[in-house]
Amino acid sequence: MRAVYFAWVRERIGKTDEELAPPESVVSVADLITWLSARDEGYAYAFENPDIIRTAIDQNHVQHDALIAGAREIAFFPPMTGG
Amino acid sequence: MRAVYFAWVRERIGKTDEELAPPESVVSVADLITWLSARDEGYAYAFENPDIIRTAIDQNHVQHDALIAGAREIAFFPPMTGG
Amino acid sequence: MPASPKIHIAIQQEDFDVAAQVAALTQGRTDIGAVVTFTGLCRDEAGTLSALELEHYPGMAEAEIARVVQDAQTRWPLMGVTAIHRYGKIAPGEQIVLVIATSSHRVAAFEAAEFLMDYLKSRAPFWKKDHRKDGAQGQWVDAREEDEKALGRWEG
Amino acid sequence: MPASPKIHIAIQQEDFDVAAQVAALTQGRTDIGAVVTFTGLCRDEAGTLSALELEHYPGMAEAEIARVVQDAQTRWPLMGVTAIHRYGKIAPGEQIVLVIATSSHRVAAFEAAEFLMDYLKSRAPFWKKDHRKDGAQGQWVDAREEDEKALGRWEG
Repeated sequence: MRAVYFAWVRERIGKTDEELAPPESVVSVADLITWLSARDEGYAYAFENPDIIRTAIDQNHVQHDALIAGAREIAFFPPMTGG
Repeated sequence: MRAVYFAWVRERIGKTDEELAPPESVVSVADLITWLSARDEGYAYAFENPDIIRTAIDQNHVQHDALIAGAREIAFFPPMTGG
Repeated sequence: MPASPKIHIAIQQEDFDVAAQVAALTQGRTDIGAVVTFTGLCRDEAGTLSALELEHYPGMAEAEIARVVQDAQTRWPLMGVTAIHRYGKIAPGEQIVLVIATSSHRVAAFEAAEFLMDYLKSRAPFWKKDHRKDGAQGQWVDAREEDEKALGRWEG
Repeated sequence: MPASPKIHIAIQQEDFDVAAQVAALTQGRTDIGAVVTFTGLCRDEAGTLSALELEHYPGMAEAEIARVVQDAQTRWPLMGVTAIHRYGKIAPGEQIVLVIATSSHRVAAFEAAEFLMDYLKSRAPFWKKDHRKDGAQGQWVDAREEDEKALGRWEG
């Protein structure tokens, strides 16, 4: 599964994207955030306030309780500020 | 006092404007409409449904109970259809 | 202190250039965040209309639009307002009316433009007559009840 | 039967020409009564901002805007919709975003344009970073609670 990061999530993690291979116990977006947060300080900082992190699976907005099974691309980003 | 007419009010009366010298008993816009309606068939037709006639005194919208004393220009027209 | 808003009001027979009017409000400025334009066009009513004829009350039309623009300025923080209304004969596809509102934020610009259009429709002294392709006598367009109702949202 | 609406969606680095975009929707047609445009410009924040930097999620940005445009078409009888959003570095006074909605009547065109802008603000994957004239590090713009609330009027 490919993870992509945008805006300050990208800056805090220090990369634009990466391949992820989470263990089977990671089933939801929320699980994935918890799992990533434990990796290092950058991830922990990016996800320090998980409630405000927005996520998309295969370019569709999803909530944190969405299941990640079958996802090809999962995106993490701050609240959008377009327009 | 100058009277000016627009749209189908103008067409029914058959003129764009005229000088009016109503008697002293004509004090309000409503009185003026009643007085004009008695003039001939064209006026009667123009004012047959007085409720829908809009009026302006010196280029400000007024209601039919407005007093005409001091008016230099009084306008009669149908509901507006601008824009 | 904010500069006073740039206001342009015109009642004219000739066509107008929307882009030039927008540029007149925005050029050389870096404080505007939102530009809303409304352009009203002459519809051919499924091919039945040959032209619209717009009559107006000279003097009062300008004065009434100026009053409504003034009112809009007290309701929203506007940086500029343009209101142009044509009169005379207008063919299908041609432009009839233009309203532009500029502000720092989008809600003010949108609401002011809608407010101005609602008032232009029902309070500015203009009257439309339909000319039909079948040659029948021109008909004065009836005022639409929805247009009168639309004013309700800005009152009270 | 009405022709299907003309839709143009673009995510691009280069500037856009509002007049050309309006012409693309209206030229040669005589059934459009109302054209509403919204143009979002880069403000200099009282002279403190040197540029905005706009990051986006390629692919999803286009897809998300297409979904919102589709939704607008089911809500209002639209004849055309244009939505253009720029990315990259944008200087004060420059254009950022354009929405155009055309319809036979003004209410549909106004509401659709507002709806599209409300969704672009809070649902399209774009992020703004301020670059300051004083050389301080760029700051990501915080989402405004009003923008999130603005969506409420279109729901339920």
